[in-house]
Amino acid sequence: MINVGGLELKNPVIAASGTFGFGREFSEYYDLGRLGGISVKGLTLEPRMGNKTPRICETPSGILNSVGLQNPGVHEFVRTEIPFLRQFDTKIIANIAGNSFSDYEQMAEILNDADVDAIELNVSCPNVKDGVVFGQDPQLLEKLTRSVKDRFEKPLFVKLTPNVTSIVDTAKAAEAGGADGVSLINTLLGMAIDIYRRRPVLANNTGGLSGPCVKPVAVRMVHEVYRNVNIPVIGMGGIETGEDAVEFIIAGASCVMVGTANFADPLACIKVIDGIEEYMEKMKIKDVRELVGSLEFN
Amino acid sequence: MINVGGLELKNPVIAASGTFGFGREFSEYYDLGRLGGISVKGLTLEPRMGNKTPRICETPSGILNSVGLQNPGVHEFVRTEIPFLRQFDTKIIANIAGNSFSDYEQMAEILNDADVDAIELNVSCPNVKDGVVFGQDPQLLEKLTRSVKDRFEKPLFVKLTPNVTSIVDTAKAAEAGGADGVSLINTLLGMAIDIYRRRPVLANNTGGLSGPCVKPVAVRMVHEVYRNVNIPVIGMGGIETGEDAVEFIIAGASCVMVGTANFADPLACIKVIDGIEEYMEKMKIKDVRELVGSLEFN
Amino acid sequence: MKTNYLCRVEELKRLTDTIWLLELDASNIREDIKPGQFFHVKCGEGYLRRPFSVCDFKDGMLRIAFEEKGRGTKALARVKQGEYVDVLGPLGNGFDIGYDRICVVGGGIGVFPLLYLLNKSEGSRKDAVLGFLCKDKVVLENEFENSCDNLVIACDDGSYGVRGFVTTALEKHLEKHDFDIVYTCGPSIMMKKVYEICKKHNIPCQVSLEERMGCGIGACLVCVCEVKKENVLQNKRVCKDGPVMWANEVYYD
Amino acid sequence: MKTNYLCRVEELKRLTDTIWLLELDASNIREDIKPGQFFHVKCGEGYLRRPFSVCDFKDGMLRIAFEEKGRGTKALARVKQGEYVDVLGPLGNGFDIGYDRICVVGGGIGVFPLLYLLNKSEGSRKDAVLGFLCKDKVVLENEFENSCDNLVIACDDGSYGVRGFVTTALEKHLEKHDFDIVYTCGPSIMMKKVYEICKKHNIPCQVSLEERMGCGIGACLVCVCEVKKENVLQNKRVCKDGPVMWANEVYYD
Ligand SMILES: Cc1cc2nc3c(=O)[nH]c(=O)nc-3n(C[C@H](O)[C@H](O)[C@H](O)COP(=O)(O)OP(=O)(O)OC[C@H]3O[C@@H](n4cnc5c(N)ncnc54)[C@H](O)[C@@H]3O)c2cc1C
Ligand SMILES: Cc1cc2nc3c(=O)[nH]c(=O)nc-3n(C[C@H](O)[C@H](O)[C@H](O)COP(=O)(O)OP(=O)(O)OC[C@H]3O[C@@H](n4cnc5c(N)ncnc54)[C@H](O)[C@@H]3O)c2cc1C
Ligand SMILES: Cc1cc2nc3c(=O)[nH]c(=O)nc-3n(C[C@H](O)[C@H](O)[C@H](O)COP(=O)(O)O)c2cc1C
Ligand SMILES: Cc1cc2nc3c(=O)[nH]c(=O)nc-3n(C[C@H](O)[C@H](O)[C@H](O)COP(=O)(O)O)c2cc1C
Ligand code: FES
Ligand code: FES
Repeated sequence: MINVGGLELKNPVIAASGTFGFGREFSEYYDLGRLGGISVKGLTLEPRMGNKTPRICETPSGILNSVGLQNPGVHEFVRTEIPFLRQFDTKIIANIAGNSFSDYEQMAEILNDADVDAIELNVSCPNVKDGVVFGQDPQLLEKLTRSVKDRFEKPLFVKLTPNVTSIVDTAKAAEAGGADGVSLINTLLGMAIDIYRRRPVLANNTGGLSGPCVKPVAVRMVHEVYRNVNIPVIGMGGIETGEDAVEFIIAGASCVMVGTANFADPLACIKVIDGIEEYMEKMKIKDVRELVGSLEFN
Repeated sequence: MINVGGLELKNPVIAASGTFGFGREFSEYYDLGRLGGISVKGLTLEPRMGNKTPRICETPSGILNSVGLQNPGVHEFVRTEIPFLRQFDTKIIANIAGNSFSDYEQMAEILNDADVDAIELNVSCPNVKDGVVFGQDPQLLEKLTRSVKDRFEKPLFVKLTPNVTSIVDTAKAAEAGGADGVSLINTLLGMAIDIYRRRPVLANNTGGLSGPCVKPVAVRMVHEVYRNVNIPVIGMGGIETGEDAVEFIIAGASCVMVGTANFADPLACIKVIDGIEEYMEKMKIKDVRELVGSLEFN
Repeated sequence: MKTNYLCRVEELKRLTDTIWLLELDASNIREDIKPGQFFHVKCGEGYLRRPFSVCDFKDGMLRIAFEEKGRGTKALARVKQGEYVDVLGPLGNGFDIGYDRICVVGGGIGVFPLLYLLNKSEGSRKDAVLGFLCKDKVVLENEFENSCDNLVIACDDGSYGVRGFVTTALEKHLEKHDFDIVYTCGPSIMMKKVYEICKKHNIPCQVSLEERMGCGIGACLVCVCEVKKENVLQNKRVCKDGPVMWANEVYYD
Repeated sequence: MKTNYLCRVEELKRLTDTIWLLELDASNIREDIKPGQFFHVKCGEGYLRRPFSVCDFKDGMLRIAFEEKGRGTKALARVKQGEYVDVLGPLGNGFDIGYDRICVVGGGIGVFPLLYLLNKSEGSRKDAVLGFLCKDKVVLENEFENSCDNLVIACDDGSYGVRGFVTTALEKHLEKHDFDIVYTCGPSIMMKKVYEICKKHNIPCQVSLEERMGCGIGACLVCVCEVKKENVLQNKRVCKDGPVMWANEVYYD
């Protein structure tokens, strides 16, 4: 068992939010009980239809997406998705997004009364009132984290955006606000243009970059944050194999999330779990916790 | 001819700094006079040996590098490299880096008396005194830009780092400081770990990410900056083909730079020039200037 | 449990300058494959899989016809006999079969899933109205000839079959023949027109949609289309709830 | 003007479990190819080219021997006869030839450039001392046999040839024979030892270095090594100023 900020995981691999729905489709491919946990599709207070299509675009070694938080709303999640997920012996992490303090606070209260194991705070959305993105402003982020923490008793993770000058600053803000851990990275803001139509490929114009292309940036950020905060770090960004996961763990991640890789291979999470095991056997490492943050600089 | 902030280019393709040396090696592959311009290897006031090796590491669709500004110093550049480059009918852009205002100012004065066509200010280095990176602090950047502009009469471009929360803020700072244009993006800070040695692959631990993997981020930033400043934008980041270059131009770049692609193909710049021509013929566009910033949002 | 499959390439045939027919040994696929379903195929180049409809499936041999367009299909057009292709599927909801008199209407590369549909349909009358840009683009004519009772081919430029759009040919065809259902696949603008023609003739119509996909299995929500059911607008996933939909729900007014 | 070349694959032979010999039709390469020079090769997978020494070049046939290790070499080990490989070169500075009595000392995959060096050398005595981990790793024995006057093979584990490190074998060899130059290529620690042995015997020594490369042509400065010339420490580019260097300049003290 790995303890990540109070959340007990059977292994260090969690399905990343937005790439795994509520697990239903993947449950046709393997027993979801094999996963450390599932971070569900980003939830909002009210149901959302999301953005127009195309919502995806392939890029060199990655993708841009702009789903726009299509989801059935937190109430429907509690009503129909939690009971489904509870059939499996895995942890349920509710990924929540809002445009105001009040959005987040209400969701935290609803989820506090619901059967989830943790909250992951998606702070890549702009605060409608201030216009700034919550995750890009340390002060705002600290306040937001605290007010969610005050309303939710179980572990709270803050998911950091990489679109900042210093991710250490926002990680520290989350820590100061009482977060039990930080998860990173969310997607990098990007754009692709159809040069024959002279318009962005995505209907939403810009989108979030993910997949192997972002891995070097993600590993660097995970390590920076690991060195500078005292709460656990959940690492992600381009993980496809056990080796990739081990890279994040050595950099400082207590556990990892697997996102875009699920698209190319529905069994990706399982392969990552098995790959970590193989590495540990080969290297004669008994406990994955020995690896966490074991990086030494040259 | 394309006028980019006072610099007249025969075509919109410039070799990017640090990937092209001082042109000597590539002159064995084609006539450098075919290029719009050459941004030379980053110069410092004194010669520098650079970092230890390994200085490069392959990543998905890109590379990490940490050359560490190995260069013969600005004096040697003036003495031996300018005369060499002047044999070719192309523009010489001196890319300069420093750790203090004084470094930059002295180089600007030396180059003002030398036969270069423009300066490109590399501001990704930390200011030794303040510890912050020049290019991440708009106020510092504006001041630096102004003090170089005061000492250098020809066009001055500021090369922006993508490792910021808002590249519009630093672009505006460069504009306010008197820059004749901005070039972007420099490399994204990243890291790769050798999981069998549990050490970073690069001797310098972290490095700069470049190549096709960064293109979506670069295109997005070029467009953001184009919309928000009134000086020309020089676009780069992962350009390999004429189509890639056109994507940047439609996003708002007046001209482009080709960097890492020179490694995989020494003729990359020529192929980009030809590829832009082909696109223009196919689309019946007479003048590349019609394309600049012609993007329409969905 | 579902999984992806590695299927051996038996043959890769060039049908036109840009269209290829890939024949895979799919005897390891135990699931039933319904007309209108698709496979999500790893193409060597490119990070994402590419969706392709089942063009035919018989005796363990899976046929996929595809157009060489971008990165992925260019790589797929280079696979060699004996190599293995990683396919995920069969995916999605297929066509509703069991109608007696059916007519399939296809445009361009939209004709592919209609061949398997005809092969799996057992009604008293099976007609096909297919449209192509020009003679050089006509594909699988013999196969369609063998799989239906009445084949009409239209070419926009009149270089083969009847001159004009497939929708014009369909209008003429429906004046003379009656059907219990029309199935259509092709460019969106064509399918919409087909639906309008069907509406005029009071024939139910199913369409097979295209949308860019991520996972292909219903989890990521990148492939949605808006449909109107009982007057409520909702997002349906082309990969899981489709690709086949009822035309009146897609082209609601 | 220099350029890259597309060379047809004539054959790809497996030499050991991990070592391959690639034979390319390089008749389109007009430049002279010197021993010790290398080609920078596109490998299908991977963004950067990979550097490989010339193992042999004769009658327009370029031979490259390589070990299958990571992404790039794995892809290269899958090329098929008749396909084309994109090679850039010949690059770098080769070995100084023209000495009368020469000895080449190679370790593992470091032996490859030494074969071509022997083939292009015309002195009165050409010896080769080659070291491998074990019998299964011994490669190109016949070729070396044919190309030199005296071949000593050492295996670390004694499973073939003389037992022990190649450097021990060299020490013994130098006790009995005198040479005008020693050329060496292999792991850095081995080459350093070879140099020290040569120093003791007062024989000039050239080494062929390895370093991760970007451009391969001297422009990007990622492949540097420190050398000491006339007491001044300076960075030399392995790709352009090397890969062959004078051992005393690399292993300065
Ligand atoms: C359900 C379904 C069934 C299909 N069946 C067939 C078929 O039987 N034969 C056939 O030739 N084509 C079919 N297509 C279209 C086919 O998927 C695309 O032509 C193909 O994905 C293009 O890939 P590429 O690498 O050549 O293009 P690229 O432009 O390199 O592709 C880039 C990305 O865009 C996606 N994309 C590009 N065009 C389309 C498109 N028209 N539809 C969906 N995604 C697209 C790709 O999948 C990829 O993710 C089908 C599409 C769908 C959705
Ligand atoms: C001048 C020179 C000549 C060489 N000649 C030969 C030869 O004849 N036969 C042979 O088997 N090998 C030779 N090598 C080593 C060979 O280049 C590497 O084994 C190869 O690049 C590994 O590529 P990969 O894709 O398998 O490994 P990966 O680990 O996937 O490569 C990742 C990156 O690291 C670089 N890299 C990895 N190992 C090395 C290395 N040892 N040296 C330089 N770069 C490396 C790769 O080029 C690539 O850029 C030579 C190296 C140099 C510098
Ligand atoms: C299609 C898609 C949808 C996503 N939706 C969410 C979301 O709702 N909430 C969230 O916090 N992150 C979301 N993400 C980000 C991922 O959880 C993850 O942080 C990111 O993709 C980097 O990891 P990866 O490279 O493994 O995909 C989404 C990513 C993708 C590709
Ligand atoms: C090996 C290497 C060295 C570089 N050195 C410099 C430099 O000295 N000065 C500078 O401004 N940018 C430098 N760059 C950044 C490039 O000029 C360019 O901004 C970046 O690589 C993105 O473009 P690309 O993806 O086309 O390479 C360097 C890049 C590489 C790969
Ligand atoms: S492609 Fe993922 S839901 Fe349809
Ligand atoms: S690899 Fe670029 S200088 Fe040697």
